[in-house]
Amino acid sequence: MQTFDKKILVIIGESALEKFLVRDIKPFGAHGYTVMDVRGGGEHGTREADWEGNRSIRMEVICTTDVAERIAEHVLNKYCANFSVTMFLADVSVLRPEKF
Amino acid sequence: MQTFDKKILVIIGESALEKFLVRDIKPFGAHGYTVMDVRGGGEHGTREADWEGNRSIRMEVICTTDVAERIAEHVLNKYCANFSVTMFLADVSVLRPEKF
Amino acid sequence: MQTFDKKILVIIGESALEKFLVRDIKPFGAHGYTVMDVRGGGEHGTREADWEGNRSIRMEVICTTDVAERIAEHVLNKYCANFSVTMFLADVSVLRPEKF
Amino acid sequence: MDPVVLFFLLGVAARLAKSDLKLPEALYETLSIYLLLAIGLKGGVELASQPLLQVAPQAFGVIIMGCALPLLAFPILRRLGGLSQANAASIAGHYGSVSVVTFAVASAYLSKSGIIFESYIPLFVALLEVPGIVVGILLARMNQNRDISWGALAHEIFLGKSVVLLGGGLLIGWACGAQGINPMRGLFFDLFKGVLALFLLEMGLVAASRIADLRRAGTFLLGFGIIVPILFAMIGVGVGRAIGLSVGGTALMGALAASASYIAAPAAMRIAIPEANPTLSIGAALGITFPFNITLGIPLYLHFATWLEQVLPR
Amino acid sequence: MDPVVLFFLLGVAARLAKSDLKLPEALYETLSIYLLLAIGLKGGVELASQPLLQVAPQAFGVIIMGCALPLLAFPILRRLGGLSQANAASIAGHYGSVSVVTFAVASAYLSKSGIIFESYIPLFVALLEVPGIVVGILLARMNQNRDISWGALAHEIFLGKSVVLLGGGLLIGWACGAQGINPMRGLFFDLFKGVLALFLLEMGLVAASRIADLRRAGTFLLGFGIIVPILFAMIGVGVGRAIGLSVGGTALMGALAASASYIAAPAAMRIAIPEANPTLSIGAALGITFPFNITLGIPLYLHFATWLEQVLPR
Amino acid sequence: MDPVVLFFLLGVAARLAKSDLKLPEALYETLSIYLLLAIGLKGGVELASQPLLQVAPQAFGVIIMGCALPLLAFPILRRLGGLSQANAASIAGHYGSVSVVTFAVASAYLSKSGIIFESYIPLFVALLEVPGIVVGILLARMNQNRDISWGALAHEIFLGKSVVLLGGGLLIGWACGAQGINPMRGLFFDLFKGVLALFLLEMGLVAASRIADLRRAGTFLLGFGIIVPILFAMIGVGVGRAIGLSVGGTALMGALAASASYIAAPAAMRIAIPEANPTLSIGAALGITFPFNITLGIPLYLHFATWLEQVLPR
Ligand SMILES: Nc1ncnc2c1ncn2[C@@H]1O[C@H](COP(=O)(O)O)[C@@H](O)[C@H]1O
Ligand SMILES: Nc1ncnc2c1ncn2[C@@H]1O[C@H](COP(=O)(O)O)[C@@H](O)[C@H]1O
Ligand SMILES: Nc1ncnc2c1ncn2[C@@H]1O[C@H](COP(=O)(O)O)[C@@H](O)[C@H]1O
Ligand code: NA
Ligand code: NA
Ligand code: NA
Repeated sequence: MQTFDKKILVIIGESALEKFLVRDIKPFGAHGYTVMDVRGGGEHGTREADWEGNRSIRMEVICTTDVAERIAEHVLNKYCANFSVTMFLADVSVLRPEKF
Repeated sequence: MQTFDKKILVIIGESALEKFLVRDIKPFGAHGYTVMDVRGGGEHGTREADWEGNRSIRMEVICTTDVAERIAEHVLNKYCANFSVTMFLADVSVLRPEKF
Repeated sequence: MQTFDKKILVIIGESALEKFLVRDIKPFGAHGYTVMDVRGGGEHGTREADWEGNRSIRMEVICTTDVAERIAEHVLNKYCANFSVTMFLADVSVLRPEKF
Repeated sequence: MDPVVLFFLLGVAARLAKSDLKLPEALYETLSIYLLLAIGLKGGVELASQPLLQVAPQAFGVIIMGCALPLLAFPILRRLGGLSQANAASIAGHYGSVSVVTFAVASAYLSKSGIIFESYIPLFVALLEVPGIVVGILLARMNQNRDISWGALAHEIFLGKSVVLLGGGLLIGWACGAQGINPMRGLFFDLFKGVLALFLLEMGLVAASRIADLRRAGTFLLGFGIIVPILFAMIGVGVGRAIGLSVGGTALMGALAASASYIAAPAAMRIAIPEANPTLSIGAALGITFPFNITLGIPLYLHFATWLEQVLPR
Repeated sequence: MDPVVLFFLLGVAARLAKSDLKLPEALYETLSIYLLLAIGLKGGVELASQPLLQVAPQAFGVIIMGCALPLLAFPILRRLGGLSQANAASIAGHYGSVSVVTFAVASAYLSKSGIIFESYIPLFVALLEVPGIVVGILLARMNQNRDISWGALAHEIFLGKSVVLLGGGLLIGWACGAQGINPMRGLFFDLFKGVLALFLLEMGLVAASRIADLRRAGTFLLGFGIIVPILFAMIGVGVGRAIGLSVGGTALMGALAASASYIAAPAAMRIAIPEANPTLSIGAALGITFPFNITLGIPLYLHFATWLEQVLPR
Repeated sequence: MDPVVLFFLLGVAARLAKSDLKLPEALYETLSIYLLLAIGLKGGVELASQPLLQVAPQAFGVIIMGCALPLLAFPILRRLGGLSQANAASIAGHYGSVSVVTFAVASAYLSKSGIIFESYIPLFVALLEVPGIVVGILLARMNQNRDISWGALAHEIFLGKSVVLLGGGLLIGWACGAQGINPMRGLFFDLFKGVLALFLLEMGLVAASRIADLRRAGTFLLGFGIIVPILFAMIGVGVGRAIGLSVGGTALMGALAASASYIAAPAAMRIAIPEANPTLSIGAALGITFPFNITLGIPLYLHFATWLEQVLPR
């Protein structure tokens, strides 16, 4: 079965960022995204999702390396200074390259 | 620590598919699966999980490359024509190879 | 864009383990973690999250290979004998290496 | 206008204004489970004090109607709408089935207007859910050599959330009667109107986004979603009268016929007719017909019923 | 049969028929939080109007029973069942503790039958939750040189959801009395029966799947899950009578003794006796004993109580 | 002490004792949606029976107060607290706005004490939510050449959950009046006190963890979170009296002025002043001020109001 190499960019951060991330990624060439509600902890303390201000989301975007890196850089510059955000990239392979 | 290479197959799609995917993967040799509720957007528009018909799930199956590819192909042929589905594969390593 | 190689350790298991895992990982040098609620099935049967005793979580920890392996070994020895647990490791790249 | 409808409009307004307001998934789920159970229980309790033999023929007429409606909708969708067989069949199935919440709003409207109706009509709601869906599926499979796995389908249709809860509620209510259910009044009866309002707030949020989807899907369905319910309402009113219901009951039959299912049908159709595009059926049912019915439709259908009563007194 | 039990059967039927019906996790969680709080509050309010000095000795007797029951269950599980020490101890702990919902169904049954009982018995429910679990853990650790971290365990046991909510409710109800709680009646008292019904619907879904698990686990536990509750009920009835409870209260003590914990015990045991297989304990407690108790058990235990009253009048 | 406060303390205790007790996110969300809607509806119903022309000038005075309070808080935070402009402005905004639940507890306290108050005051709650936030944002932007995208901000502020639900409830209640809302009393009015108690249980869990956060953040805010509310309460009492409210209404104005927003403000500030550290504002508002107000503050503010009435009779 033929597969094609893509990148997955995972952004974990405050729920308040969700709508901005959804809005921001498209112009960089992302064709889609998936979001889930999570909880966790890191440098900025634990975020247990026990009330509005304490919720976190995890967004994953499957795209080309180039798009992934440009989105990552954008998020780093625009949000990471003031918001709790964690990002990582990983290699994935897909069956329908045109989709991503 | 010795680790063993496996594949992870991630299938993101409409919640309506969950029970069918759970049923379908076993015969291909998958030993287990994990499902979570997600929301997202893609070619078929945004699925915000705001009512029954609008929910999405994300299933991950850790298995051998061979099993992963056969499941992926099955899903592609059986569901991708009519359902919103996104799939990708990635390399993972595990400690207990017999488990997957 | 410069990226740095790290590992992601994913631990899927019974919800009862969550607080112990959160407690255990720090001493091994993990700087953070992300947890989400999941359901699934494997050798120990299906866990449909339909009541307290039947819930599962999925924890991911981004860290160095060394930390990941030591946590994985710890979990394997301490919990896998008596609890439903699935673990895998994968390669990821991050922008802020000092964070993980 | 009934307050519950204002909650719907609040939801629509909030969504159109892009408010962050969002009801938790679990709440939506809980409210719909509650409404299905409560309506079933109420109907069952009333049914318990009815001679079944008198209700049976009425029920039969109702089922006939449920089978006929999609057969009328299908050609309209196919010919006038130029929709594919799958899409036409799926939409026909949605409109052949019924919306439990539209029924709830209609009953609230009648009660508010002081119009009495046969209190066992929830039985008809339950009976009307399934036939439309089955006929819709048959229309999709028509002249296709692909055969249907009726077992799986029956499962989808009869064991879906709404049939189980509505039917289960009916049975329990019928088995226990008013007195047995009495200790549960506090939850299932006294809170009903408020829960309905809350659910309509959520439905407003949902419906508003569906309209957006639909706009992309062309204008035919916008017309279909308003005109066909009116036509169906006339049929429903006629049937209601034919089976000897009161004016109120007749109006409710009109509202039921005019309503389109958005719980049972979408779930069943997604499995039974996967090649149909759910955006179309849901867009029309939730985005057009549901809002039209609960705001303008229901009063109109009551007019039909009262008019029929005048021109054709018993 | 009490309507609430019909909701349980509806859930069982839906699950066995593989219906898609599924209550949201958050709803299950919410309903159990509500039930624990409401039962606690109710008991506390009643306790406020009791001379504590009269209740104290009864409470003492109740705690003794809670410690004794697992000691009786353990050898049965070990010898007759041939279960490992860990499994036997864990199951003994589940059956030594109590099921709050079984208690609620039992009280509903008595009220429905017009039988009065000591309204402060929820205090005994709270008192009975813990001892069985503690003894179960001790049984698991017996003749093992591995030492127990009692701190962590006490935390698991006393700070678990059910003890905190039931105990907290008792305290608040006791502190505020009937009048203080009055403005909350609407939520905590008037809705109680309906919420119980909804919860039992969910429990039906859950229990049905547990039976499936259990079938794999052999037949001994099927018998154990029915016979031991009956034996325990006799003991409970005896104790109830011994501490001078009314016939109703005595029957409730029987139901409590017969019931097996499915909230406090599973959570605590999973941590304290991880080597025990939860499928066994839960399968028996939820899959066999709970359904048996709320359907056939409770009426039977009331018979025990009335019979004892006759053969041994005060 | 009002029972609802005991629920809060139960939550605090459970959390400090590291209990596993955790209310589902969806329940927290649902309870706050309910409270906002119910308070809005109640106020709207009362407003419907008021001559708006008489309320208008009062409303105007209330809004003035809402704008003034953050201007008073800001220099204290900046000078005495030595906080950054962003943090000082954000916290000032939180304290300029109001806490709907504090208002609910205060009204419950007054009713319990048999003190009447203007029943349309929920209108003032809605009016007080926004101005403080707007002024807070302006304070953050002051002498910064970075310009503000007011469109986006207005959206955040006016279309946030709490404004939409509180305002929407007010409008619906006002439009339908007591009679129209009556069928919904069961849900929105009869359950209110109980739901408030449940929500306070959750708030207790949340507040307890916030204190922990705050401890790391230094001691100034601990003092600020108690002293400033008392000062603001005096101002609120004065304003209440100035606009001619009864003693009860005056006390409520004190409680509103003293309260700090933990729904509307945090959401808006996170977007509008991202450089501000939410741990500080939330830690103070939820961890210090909220607990202080509902336990000691409210009775104190009532004293202020009654004292003012005595020294300065009408
Ligand atoms: N090392 C890590 N591994 C996994 N998730 C992390 C890690 N560090 C932080 N996170 C997640 O990212 C969120 C924000 O991280 P931080 O800004 O470091 O507090 C946390 O609440 C976690 O959910
Ligand atoms: N590029 C992408 N990255 C991550 N998730 C995606 C992507 N495209 C689609 N998805 C997910 O897959 C679902 C179905 O995708 P689609 O069929 O493209 O609408 C969407 O609702 C998203 O949750
Ligand atoms: N092959 C697999 N792929 C993905 N998730 C798995 C797999 N096997 C097990 N799991 C997850 O790990 C949990 C415990 O696994 P087990 O101990 O095998 O029952 C299951 O409930 C699943 O959620
Ligand atoms: Na219809
Ligand atoms: Na027991
Ligand atoms: Na204030």
